[in-house]
Amino acid sequence: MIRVEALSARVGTFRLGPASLSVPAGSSFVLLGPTGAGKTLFLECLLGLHRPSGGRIVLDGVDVTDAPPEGRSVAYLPQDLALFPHLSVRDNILFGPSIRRWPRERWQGPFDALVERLQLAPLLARRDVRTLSGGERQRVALARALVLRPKVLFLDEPFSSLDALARRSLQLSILDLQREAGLTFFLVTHDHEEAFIMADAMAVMLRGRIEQEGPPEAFTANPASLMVARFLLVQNLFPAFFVRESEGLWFLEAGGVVVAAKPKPGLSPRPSMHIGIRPEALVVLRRDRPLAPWMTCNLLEGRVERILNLGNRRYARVSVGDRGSISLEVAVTQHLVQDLSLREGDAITLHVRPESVWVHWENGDSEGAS
Amino acid sequence: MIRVEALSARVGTFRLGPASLSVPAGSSFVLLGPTGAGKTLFLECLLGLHRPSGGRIVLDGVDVTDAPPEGRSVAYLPQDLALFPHLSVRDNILFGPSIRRWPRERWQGPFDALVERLQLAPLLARRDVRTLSGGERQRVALARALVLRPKVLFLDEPFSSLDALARRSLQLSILDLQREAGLTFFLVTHDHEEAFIMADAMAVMLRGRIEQEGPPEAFTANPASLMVARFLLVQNLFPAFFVRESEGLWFLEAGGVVVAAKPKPGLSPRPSMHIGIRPEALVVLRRDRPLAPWMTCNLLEGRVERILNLGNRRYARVSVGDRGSISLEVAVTQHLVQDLSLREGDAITLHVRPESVWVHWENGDSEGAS
Amino acid sequence: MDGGQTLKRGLFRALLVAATGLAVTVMAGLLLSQVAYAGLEKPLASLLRPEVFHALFLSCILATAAAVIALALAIPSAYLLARRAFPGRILVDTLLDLPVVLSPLAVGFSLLLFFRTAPGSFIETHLMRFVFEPAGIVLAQAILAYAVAVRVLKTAFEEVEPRYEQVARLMGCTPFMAFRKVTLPMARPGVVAAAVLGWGRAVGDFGATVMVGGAVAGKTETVPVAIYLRLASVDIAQAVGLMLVLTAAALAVLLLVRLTGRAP
Amino acid sequence: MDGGQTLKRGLFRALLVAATGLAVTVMAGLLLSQVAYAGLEKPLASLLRPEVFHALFLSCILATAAAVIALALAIPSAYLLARRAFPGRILVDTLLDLPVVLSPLAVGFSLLLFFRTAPGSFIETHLMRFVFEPAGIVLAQAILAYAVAVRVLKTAFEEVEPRYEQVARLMGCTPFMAFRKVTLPMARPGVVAAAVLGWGRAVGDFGATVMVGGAVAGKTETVPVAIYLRLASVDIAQAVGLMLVLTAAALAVLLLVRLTGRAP
Repeated sequence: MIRVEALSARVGTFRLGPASLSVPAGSSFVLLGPTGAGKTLFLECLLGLHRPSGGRIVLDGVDVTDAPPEGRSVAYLPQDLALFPHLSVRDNILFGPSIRRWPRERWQGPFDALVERLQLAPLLARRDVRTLSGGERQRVALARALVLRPKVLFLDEPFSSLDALARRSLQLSILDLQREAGLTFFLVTHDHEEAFIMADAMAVMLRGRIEQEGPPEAFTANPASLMVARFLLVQNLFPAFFVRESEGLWFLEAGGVVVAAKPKPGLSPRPSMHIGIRPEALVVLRRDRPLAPWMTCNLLEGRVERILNLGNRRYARVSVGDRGSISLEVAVTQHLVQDLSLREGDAITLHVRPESVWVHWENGDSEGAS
Repeated sequence: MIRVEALSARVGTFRLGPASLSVPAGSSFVLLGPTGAGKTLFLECLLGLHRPSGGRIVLDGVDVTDAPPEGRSVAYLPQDLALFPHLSVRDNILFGPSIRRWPRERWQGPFDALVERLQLAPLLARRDVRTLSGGERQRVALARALVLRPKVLFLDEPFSSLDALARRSLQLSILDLQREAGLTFFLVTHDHEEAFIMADAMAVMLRGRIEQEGPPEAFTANPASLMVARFLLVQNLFPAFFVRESEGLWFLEAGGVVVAAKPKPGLSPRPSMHIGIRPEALVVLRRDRPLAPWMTCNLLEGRVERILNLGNRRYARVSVGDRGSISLEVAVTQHLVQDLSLREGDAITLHVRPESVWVHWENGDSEGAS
Repeated sequence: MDGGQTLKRGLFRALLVAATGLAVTVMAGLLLSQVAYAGLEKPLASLLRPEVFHALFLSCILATAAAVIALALAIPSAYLLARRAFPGRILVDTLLDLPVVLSPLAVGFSLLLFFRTAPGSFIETHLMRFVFEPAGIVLAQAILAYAVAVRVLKTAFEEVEPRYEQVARLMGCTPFMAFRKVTLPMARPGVVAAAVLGWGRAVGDFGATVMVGGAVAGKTETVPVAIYLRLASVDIAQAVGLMLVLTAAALAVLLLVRLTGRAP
Repeated sequence: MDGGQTLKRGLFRALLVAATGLAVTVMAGLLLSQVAYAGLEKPLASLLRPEVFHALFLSCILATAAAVIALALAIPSAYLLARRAFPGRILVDTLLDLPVVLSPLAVGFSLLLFFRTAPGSFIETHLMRFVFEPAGIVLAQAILAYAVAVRVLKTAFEEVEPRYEQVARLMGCTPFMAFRKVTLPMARPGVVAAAVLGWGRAVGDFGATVMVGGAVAGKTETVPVAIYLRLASVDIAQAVGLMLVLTAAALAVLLLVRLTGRAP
């Protein structure tokens, strides 16, 4: 549906690409990256708002690399929504059909369906779109984009102005709409959670390059490089030394702690590497229950430094290794904290499966501390 | 340290208060509320930037209600930081001492300590503060505020421009600094997680009024009103009917499901109420393990509708009750999903402790759907 | 906080208020002086005389023509400057601003000189006469009005986020349609302000008008020129009457611009 | 996309470029005409004559004095308008903008009338003479410069977020110190622009100057007045020489304003 081949562009001294990716029809694709990674520039190339310096863009089988924006038949939901302030809600939604001089019978069907689906009936008569609430504006902008029945919808951080709770419910209802209508989504965001919620497949862009592309699970299981790992995780990443290999496992030492890891196929050991463990991958063992049969290694003795309550979840910061040389962040549940009466200072045992330990070389290029 | 008595103010048609609260010296206090609740106006009254229409403000034992900002001896870290663009990094930090004509021996000590503590040495010579990165700017603004050795620091959403990962580490290191220096923090935010991380005590402000004040745990255990509950939680809040009371528990029915709850003392049952359950308070029972002795009620049979992967945590949406009339969001761990091979469509049993079920009257005033 | 600080704070506020009060007094004094010297009755009565009426009529016609021409050129060039990057844009921008800071007298004199050069006198003799003609006044005033209009319009177009046009393009608009259906209506207060301020600049001009048009009674005698001529012939009541009209026009311009929501 | 659309897109761009090109040609034509008619040599040589030099000197002195007075009043009143809410602010704001849209001729004439009223003639006879004196020209030009300066300064002060002053106050500044240490330095490009544009407005003025100062050779003969007088005596080379000076001043003003980062 969307195929990008070796696309490159530049603005000032910033260079984008060459970047390639492909998005199948009817799926939801997320481009994730930090501010300044070039995501919006990439999107503007796809939309025809910026002229790429090289490469090809194919939409729905048609090469549109040099087509103007109005020749691409795609819809676009920008971050600021850009509802036209001089038009009423109804005229905003019908802007596309009126520009294209569509007869009423052509737009009435999709219009009525969207009004019902997005509960827009009470808003239609509003003269000034600036009086709408944040969520209402989102729905009007969505209807305006979808009334032309596009095959692809490009979204540029469309939820970032909403607060956390409203954002979640809109994300889910838009995803339902996408699945019902068989739309192709291309969403750009810097928000990790949003990426994981919305993506059938995703790509991480760092410094103008696509560093990894695949299903969301691949990113938690196995970041493609240390750079991607650092972008996904600030805690629990440590330099480590290779110790030995046995039974398909590598044993690495970090701060006096030896951790077993199952390396990705094709990676060969080097003396100096990095390991990473997601807070979610660490389990606190309960002394009242027997060890599960697979827990033959990676039993880490530690001490609780601090318990962080984030309201909807908790983290324990646990120091392990010689003189607590390594500080691990561990996701814990309210029940666990209650049942074990976990407090700061308690001694606990952690476990992590070898296949959940990331192993990376230090990249060749000079990376900052993320 | 900070005592506010029946403070009221207005801007246009918006009315703030009367609001009272008190913050002990050396603690970290968070004022949490949605955009437009009046948090910033409240802060501006405390700082002397807005004249209150009534009430008293006492800082460190002195009534400062009518004092100008420069007569309050407090420090302020605004959302946009407001570093002076016409001054170098060093001159920004030393702005306060130079205005007050402090002799060098008075500021040199705190200055050197802050430069070391906040790792500012490499930045001091920078001429243009606009070339600093987001995190660097935060540190410079913090040093500028603290070099005057204030007793109280007011922070207005100071981390909202940082991305999620950088924000967390700055939050924790600022909290360390606060504890070391024995500073009093007064932080205003709309971010739930930030509030829970930073607060020794917090207050929730809605529509210009302080609706609840207390330690963070009190907010997860027991929101003071349905309005606060709706602000803290959009999912898992349902209208319910009172059925009966027995052994100190109330039994309430929502969508065909009967749930036992331990009501707050002093609340008397009404026919029409609301119940709320935090996603974190729901446990998925493992069929391979015996029921814990306390699990005598609130065993809810349901079916998994969807599993949401947010990257660093997961939620299951589970429908329970007659024909799945109620949809509950449940926090699940990666391990649970793996161990039970949980999939969409699976039948599962949930449990929630009666003391973790919130019970509220419908408030007297006409609330919107939050 | 000690008493010295309170005093200083009071002094600062007093200074601000005093400076503003003095300026307001001067401006209000200007307005009142117009009435104080000759009263209202005689000056207003003088406006009914046919030669005065002719000056008013001529001023209106010429200024309106100048404003229309200025706007027709200023809209496209302001849009080009606001939206498109091209080599030499800063040079063009500076050149178009020139008449704002150039003395109107110098603008008029330059035009006069132009019509004495070879291409200028070709136009004069074969196409259309400008020197000492109403057409010349329109040209001079259009240049002054254009410079004002292009500045206001450029700001107005820049204030419309390009995002709106981009969204319109993705819904099927050509660049021209996106301009006509989105940017132009969104910048409407700016367009009105540009027209009104340009007209005001044209109608009040004396320097450029008197240079190009001369002071030919009944032919190139706009209101400012008429004031000058009446004053030279010591007909103060008529001069005051005409000035009241100019002042009323200026106040109307200010009012219109403020009503359309864009301070000049 | 069909060929018709491509054609339309081309036409739109052509229209934009054509309008801008025409405007640029006219402005450039104005500049070139100044040299084309009389060449450069004679006009520049004429600048060395003592009476011309005197006009230049007088213009500089008077415009500089006017700009200084205007700025001294405009800074406090612009700050007051930008920062403080007070009843009648819109009225004051409108009144202070009046000289921008009012014809300079009307400004000068109003001043003339003021000095014929009772308080005006008291000032004239007992304090200081203004009519047909350099002091009157300074007053008239200061009013014109003030109106330009107050607009530019108000925008400049408004662009400095009040947050900066608030932070400064919380670090111990009184309102005046916060203004002097934070707002004024941050608005410096605006202050420079206001000074330069005000000076430009004063130095190029003809209408107000000739009204209040008359055209007394050697006494109230500023450069624009001198151009007018030379032209009346058909000394075109000298008039062109003086106009070149005015044009150079205008270009310098544009350049200075752009260098300080604030388009006029």
